[in-house]
Amino acid sequence: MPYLVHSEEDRASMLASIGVQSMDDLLVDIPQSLRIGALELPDGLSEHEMMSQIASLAARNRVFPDRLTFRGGGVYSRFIPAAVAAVTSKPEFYTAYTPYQPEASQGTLQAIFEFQTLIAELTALDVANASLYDGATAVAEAAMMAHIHTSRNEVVVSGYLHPEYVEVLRAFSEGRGIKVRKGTEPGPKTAAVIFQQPDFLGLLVDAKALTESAHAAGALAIACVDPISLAILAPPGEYGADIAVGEGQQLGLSPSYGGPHVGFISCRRELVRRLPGRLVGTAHDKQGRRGFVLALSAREQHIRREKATSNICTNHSLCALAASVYMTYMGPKGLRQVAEVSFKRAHALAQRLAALPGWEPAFPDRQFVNEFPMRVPKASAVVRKLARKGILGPIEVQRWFRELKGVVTFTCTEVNDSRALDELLAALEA
Amino acid sequence: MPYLVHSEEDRASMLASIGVQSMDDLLVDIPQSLRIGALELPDGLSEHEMMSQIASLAARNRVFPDRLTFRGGGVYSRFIPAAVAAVTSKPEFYTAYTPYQPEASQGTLQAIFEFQTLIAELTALDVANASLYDGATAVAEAAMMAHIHTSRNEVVVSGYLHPEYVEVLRAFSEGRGIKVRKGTEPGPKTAAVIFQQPDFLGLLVDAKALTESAHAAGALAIACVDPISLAILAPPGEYGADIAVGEGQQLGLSPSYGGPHVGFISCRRELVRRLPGRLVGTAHDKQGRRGFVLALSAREQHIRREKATSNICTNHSLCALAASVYMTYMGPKGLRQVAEVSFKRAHALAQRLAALPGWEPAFPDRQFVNEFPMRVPKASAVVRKLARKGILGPIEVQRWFRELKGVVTFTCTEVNDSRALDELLAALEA
Amino acid sequence: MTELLSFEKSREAASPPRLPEADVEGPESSQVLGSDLLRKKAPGLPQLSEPEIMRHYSRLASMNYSISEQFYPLGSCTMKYNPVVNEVVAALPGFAGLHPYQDEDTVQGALELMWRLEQALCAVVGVERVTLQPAAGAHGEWTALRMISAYHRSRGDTRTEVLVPDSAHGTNPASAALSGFQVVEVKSGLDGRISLADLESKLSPRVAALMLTNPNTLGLFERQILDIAEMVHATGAMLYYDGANLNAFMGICRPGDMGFDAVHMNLHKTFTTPHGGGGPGAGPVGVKAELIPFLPTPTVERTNGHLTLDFKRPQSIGRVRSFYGNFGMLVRAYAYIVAMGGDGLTQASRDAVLSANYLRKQVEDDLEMPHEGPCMHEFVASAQNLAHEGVKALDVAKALLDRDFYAPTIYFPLVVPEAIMVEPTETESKASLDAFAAAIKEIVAEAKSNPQALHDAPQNLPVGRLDEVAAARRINSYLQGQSEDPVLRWKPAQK
Amino acid sequence: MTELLSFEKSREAASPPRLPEADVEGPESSQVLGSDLLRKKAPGLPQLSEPEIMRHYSRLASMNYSISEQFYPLGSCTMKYNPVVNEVVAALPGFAGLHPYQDEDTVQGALELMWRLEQALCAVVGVERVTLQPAAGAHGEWTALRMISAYHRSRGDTRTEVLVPDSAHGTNPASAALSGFQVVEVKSGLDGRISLADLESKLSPRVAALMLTNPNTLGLFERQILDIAEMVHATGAMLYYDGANLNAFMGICRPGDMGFDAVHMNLHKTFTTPHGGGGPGAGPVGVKAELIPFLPTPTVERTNGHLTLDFKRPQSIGRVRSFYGNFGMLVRAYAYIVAMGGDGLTQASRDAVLSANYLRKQVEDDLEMPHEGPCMHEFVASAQNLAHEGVKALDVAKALLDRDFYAPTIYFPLVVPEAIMVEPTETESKASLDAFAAAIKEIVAEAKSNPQALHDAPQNLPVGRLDEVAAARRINSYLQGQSEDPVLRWKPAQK
Ligand SMILES: Cc1ncc(COP(=O)(O)O)c(C=O)c1O
Ligand SMILES: Cc1ncc(COP(=O)(O)O)c(C=O)c1O
Repeated sequence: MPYLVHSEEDRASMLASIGVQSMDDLLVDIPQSLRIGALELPDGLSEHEMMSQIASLAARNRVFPDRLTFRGGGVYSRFIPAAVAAVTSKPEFYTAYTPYQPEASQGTLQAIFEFQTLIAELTALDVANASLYDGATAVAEAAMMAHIHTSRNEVVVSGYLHPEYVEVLRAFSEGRGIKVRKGTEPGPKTAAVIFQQPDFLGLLVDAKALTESAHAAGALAIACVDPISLAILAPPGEYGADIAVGEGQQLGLSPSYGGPHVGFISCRRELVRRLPGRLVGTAHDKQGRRGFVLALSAREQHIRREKATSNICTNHSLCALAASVYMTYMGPKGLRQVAEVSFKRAHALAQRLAALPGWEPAFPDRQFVNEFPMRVPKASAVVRKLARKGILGPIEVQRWFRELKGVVTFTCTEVNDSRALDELLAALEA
Repeated sequence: MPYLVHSEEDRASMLASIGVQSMDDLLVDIPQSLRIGALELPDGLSEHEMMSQIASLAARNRVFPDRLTFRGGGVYSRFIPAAVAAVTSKPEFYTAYTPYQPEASQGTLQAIFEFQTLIAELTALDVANASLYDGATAVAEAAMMAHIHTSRNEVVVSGYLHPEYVEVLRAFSEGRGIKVRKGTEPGPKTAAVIFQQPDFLGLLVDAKALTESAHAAGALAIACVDPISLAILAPPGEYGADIAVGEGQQLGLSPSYGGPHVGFISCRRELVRRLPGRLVGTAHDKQGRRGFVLALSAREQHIRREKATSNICTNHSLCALAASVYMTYMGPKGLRQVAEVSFKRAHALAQRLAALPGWEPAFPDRQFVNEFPMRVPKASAVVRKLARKGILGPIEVQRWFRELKGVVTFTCTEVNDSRALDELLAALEA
Repeated sequence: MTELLSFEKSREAASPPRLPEADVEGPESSQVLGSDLLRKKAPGLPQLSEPEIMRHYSRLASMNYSISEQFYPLGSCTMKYNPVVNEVVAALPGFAGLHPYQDEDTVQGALELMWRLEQALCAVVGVERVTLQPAAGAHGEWTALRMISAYHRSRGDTRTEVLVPDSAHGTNPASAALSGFQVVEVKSGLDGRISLADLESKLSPRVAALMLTNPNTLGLFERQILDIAEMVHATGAMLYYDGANLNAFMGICRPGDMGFDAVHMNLHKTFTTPHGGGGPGAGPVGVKAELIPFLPTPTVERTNGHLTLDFKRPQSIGRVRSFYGNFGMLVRAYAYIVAMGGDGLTQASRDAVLSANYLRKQVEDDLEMPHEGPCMHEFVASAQNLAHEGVKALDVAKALLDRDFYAPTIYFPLVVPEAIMVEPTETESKASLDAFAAAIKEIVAEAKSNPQALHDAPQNLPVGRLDEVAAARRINSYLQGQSEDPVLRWKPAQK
Repeated sequence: MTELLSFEKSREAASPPRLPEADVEGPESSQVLGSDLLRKKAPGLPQLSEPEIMRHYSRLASMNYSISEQFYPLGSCTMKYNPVVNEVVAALPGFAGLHPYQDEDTVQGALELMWRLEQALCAVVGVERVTLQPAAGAHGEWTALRMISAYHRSRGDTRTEVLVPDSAHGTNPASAALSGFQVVEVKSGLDGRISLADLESKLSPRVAALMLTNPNTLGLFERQILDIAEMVHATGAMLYYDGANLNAFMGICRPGDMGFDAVHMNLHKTFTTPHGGGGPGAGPVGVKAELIPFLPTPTVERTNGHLTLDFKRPQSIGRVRSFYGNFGMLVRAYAYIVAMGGDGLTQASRDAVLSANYLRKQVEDDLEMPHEGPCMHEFVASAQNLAHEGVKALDVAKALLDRDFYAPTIYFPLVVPEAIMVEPTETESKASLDAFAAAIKEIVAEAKSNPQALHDAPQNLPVGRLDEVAAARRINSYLQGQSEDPVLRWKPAQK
């Protein structure tokens, strides 16, 4: 059978050296009443047949070409250098476990240490952790940090934070008995003000003002950021936010129907002890050689148990590795070019769309980077029409925000070349 | 620029430490009259743009699904275990050079040693080499071996040897002044009788008789074999052939429009010194540890120069590695099953095709394994019709053999499932 | 061999990668955005060329031990062979290229796969529905506890405690705490099983659930699981199954039949999705009927062949992450299940148990075996017999690294002093188990003959034993503002 | 760490892989074929499970040095970075899935790529047509010589000799001999260039061609190449260019302009297709007008956008291999050229020359430099200065291996005693060149202080220096029937 190693001979000789007659002698502790005859599953298949069966499922999905994908909402089509998969497909990385034995895991540990540094640099904060599951849980974990740090029981969500992030935040908060309030005005009970920059609609918020009002109320400011936009936009550290979180999918990860992606979190020095999850730091051996180890584990579940800062154990290391390769490939200049190209194309597109009869910017006086909301006639019809033309059109945000009837958000990145924009316009005008 | 490492700063400092002003000082030996302004090539592209440009070329090719590919003629669609690419895509294998430094190349050397053993076992001969370019050049190299060994100047090609192999054999032979004669009767000048089992049409020849007649004439017998058929068919060693050669594409290599594939060659002990190309053998270090080294290099061009057994230097190691993984994955039982399934399906198909009006076996009294010739009405029309239905139909062999007007060869392997056979028949009956 | 940090190799003047130009008329960000919106100081990402980057990561990779090259008997982690074909399957454009907000009609294949995977997992653990949303085991534990508390609340029954055995994994109490429960510890008896007497004494109407893994973290099957279930249910509490040890009995018995009401599974353990040096994994949660209303949204529903995502679930605990789970990992796990089939999964568990008992037998004279066998898929030994030579479990672990084996889990479970927790899995050959046993014998012999050699291990790795205490001290002085070296990140010297 | 052979791990009883069943009515081979057609004894392939196989090859891989992890300054081999994206491009189903006998209309993209690659190579080396058929450099050499001899024959001119410099690579004389020519050696002068006097003396109406590489294998540009060309052409002979050293001057000058009539290129050197531990490569041959009629069949032709394969070439030398060349490697090389562009290729050669001269400078006080610089893309040093310590080039090479560098080419070219031939290529950073230079200094110092240490190198690799002489002796006794151990393959002990 596939992936099994023992031959019947091996099994017999192993039973013999254990000194038992049969497998049943090894399963004696399992009450007979619990034994099942067999699993209600079909027998296994050859690799060839398995592949064709699953490939036929893949074939039942419709894949829109990157260049004709104008849909974002938290997951974006971007150019991914081949270097990323070339690294993450190395079995030495992807078939290792969490690096419990540092001397035999220096590759993983150093890679994580570099990821922590990259995120800290990108967000301009002091320390980042080894990764979290995704952007949504990162927001929730940040809220937990604020709750513990301030011992206050409310978090204020300002503006259009990704609706799914809000849902996850609520689920986490309920457990800890934290109140999630939408609004802008923090009060004396407020542990943190949480905002997204740019927000779910692509709009830029006044991060500085929000941060100051949070601080004025003795609350922390938690900024949920788009990592690529940070090549252009002021990073949380520059406007004084205490914690930065975000979704790292754009840093070299494929959409993959929503996962696995990677959440990141970084914070000011004062909050480091509250960070959830793994942290890697430098250490030295007897000969003074530098190496890397899991650090500050006293925060974590395997030591602290119910008093841990979080329950997270397995995180998203390999996705963080992908993000590290991506950021290292781009460097500051490359990342900036990716951001600027996306910015320029999105603004060009916005202008051309606004010229369509009946189309208008949904928030004319608000700025954006490369995702933006338009108010359009017959939104659903527009999206369906584009799909027929092989274009993955904008998102109808009314699904989440009743007040935004007829509003759709378009996204543009470096993969939507100018011909792709023309095709989109042609399809809309047709 | 992509793949370049030096920054302008690096370049300046390197020039400085060399002690020259500019690059031109390093190019002084090149006559000015030879200098060109620039290459007549477009400037480079980003990886993203390069990929889309080349992907659009790939998109201009039509790929027929494996299961609907019934075309063979030397290149076959077979199930390739994922293990093959997982091994050959390891940079430690694919970015190494020919293992000139054995201590730092044990991975490549042991893999080749295993390949040599696998081929020797498969062909039931004493020793195999590290690989050759392809089946065609393998036939030619074998002929050169026979020529040198017997100091005779003629080779006899019996039956339907792959026409392209014959062409290559002629090109090689011309250089050495060897006569290539088609026929079955070796004479006193004959260095070797060369036959293919099964032959280009898929037909089985009487390898034993051909071998004996060759030996009777003091010539060598060279068998060109299909490696997978050897799970069923008597191997060259069993019927006394002196040299076995063949094309290894079926052992885990994709069709890839004809290459790279891999040629193999094995021979009896007496001929080992005549073998072309690399040979790997065992050796030991001071501590008595076993290792692997390039052996018998005294035969080769880098030592023997014009007296070498061949001019081959770079061979097809990585393809040989793929073949080794494939054969090791299959093992004797797996290889046999692949061969038997192909045999059974091909015979089932032959029977069903023979039932079509006007269709008949081209050689009713000849046996085959999984490729077979049919005589059909309007051959070209049949092939075109199948193509319209998305099926890659048989080969019209008339292209090479005028006498075989209306004859086409079908191939069946483990990837042509029974539904695929039904689809083929349906398309033909339609 | 060690490797500089990418940051240490970076050169200001290095040219950036070639990237597409905008090739449209449009403004620069600086022309549109106000200065307080704009970044002042560019992020200090490294500046390297592609060849340097690939060399860098290739060298880092070579500094790792991994299942691909080493026996990796890390107890409780089920480090079994990761089928290479699953990587190919997950990378199919038909899966990897899907946007999570595509319309349902364009992702029927993906939804069908999720639905089939749910069915298969139901069959393996004996539950009625499974949510594929949780990203890992701990996430699944917490998700299940959220459902359990919602269930109790829905019945106007407020329960504040969760029982956790002393042998439980740290994520259990942490997950319980994170969902607002007080954690009450239940003791293990001398036979390594949970003490029914102690359980009895801790059970009360305040108890929402008992979290249990079976076989427990000592690798021992909880013989009295049916009695335990009865006791727990009798008080109106629920029984939660930590699926980390599911590899012990697929096709032999099922948590659902044992009385567990909620079950998490680690697809990155039992179902071979690669662990990636610390994730991503996937921690689906299966539930019995009473808990179905509380499943996270959306669920995947199938009505005569057509698949939909059901968001309208009034009693749902809501979302536990964005989108639908770690889809790429779900694809791999499903591919594994299809290839193995019911017959293969059953044989896998039988072989896992066989290998563990075989290896246990090989080393039982060399290390202490605190509990009687047979074990299930793993066993916990103790290095206490080496105490008077001053040799600890840690020394044994490092000595194993020097012999080209990864180390077992050590110092867990906490109930066994100097614990060495060994899980061979079904995908290690007898030859490799024998080699490991031989290494243990050699090390135990060395403990007697030359203990210092063990304290000095490892010698054959890029670095020797690293001083974590000194590291912690340096971190503290940074956190207390006494030093500017964060230790947890690189900083340019000049800074 | 060493690794057993797959054959040594094999177990008779191991179960074979799951494979498709025939699922059709049909006969077994044994029911149809006569017994003398059937195999009697099954081939002795190893019997292992997939996890064992993957472990096996993963461990073998880790025993290799490769460009991906080590500086690989193997002179004459141009071991530059192999772009990872090229592996992706070559694996596109639209290329990898093509059958060579598909009708031309269904492979227009493939033919277009071959045509564009031909155009690009023509532009780089300055010729009129290129055949992409040859599988490697030596194959290309031989193909070119076949064309040259056909050319002479077509003019009723039978020429029997080919001139080859004493510094030439072994494949040059071998290829000449294989195409039926007598090889006449031309001496190099003291300046490392070909001696015009000696060339003069060897030229005659019998000479069909002079084979030359430029820069020559000493890394020196043949300053008098134009005079050489004139001399050669004056006698009616042709000038052949061995393109192994093309990396020295792309975009700077062109062999065609130097007077070469035929040019082979190693795509696995200059154009970054990976060398695969010994191939596959690709050795296209470019020719001037006079040789076009003799190109191998088929050629790729393009008439207003439509591409065809031209098989009707009456004067062609025929086929040199099956199908159309190592297509997969052609795709990679084309991807490299498109990404680099004319500007990139030019800078690549300039950097290659810069790096060679820089590294030469760093080690010129440590090793002997038999010839004056500047060099082009590589340089040849000599270890003769270490002779009186009894240290040879081989010792230096092995000592480099211990320091995590692959070794330069040694003992080639033959004209330099104790030759150490170093080709850094443009894709190694200054830091890595400096590290290599430091290692050389350290080794040279050790040669003086402790030569034995160098004789004992390597120490840090899976095996120490292997005794090739003893191996050769064992092979001989096998070939002479005095032993049954073939040495060149594994055989079961019992046999
Ligand atoms: C017994 C047990 N429970 C829970 C977990 C947590 O699973 P994860 O790491 O996937 O969050 C683990 C993982 O090590 C475990 O061994
Ligand atoms: C100078 C020179 N010529 C010819 C060759 C032969 O090329 P190939 O190995 O591709 O046959 C080489 C390869 O090492 C070489 O260095």
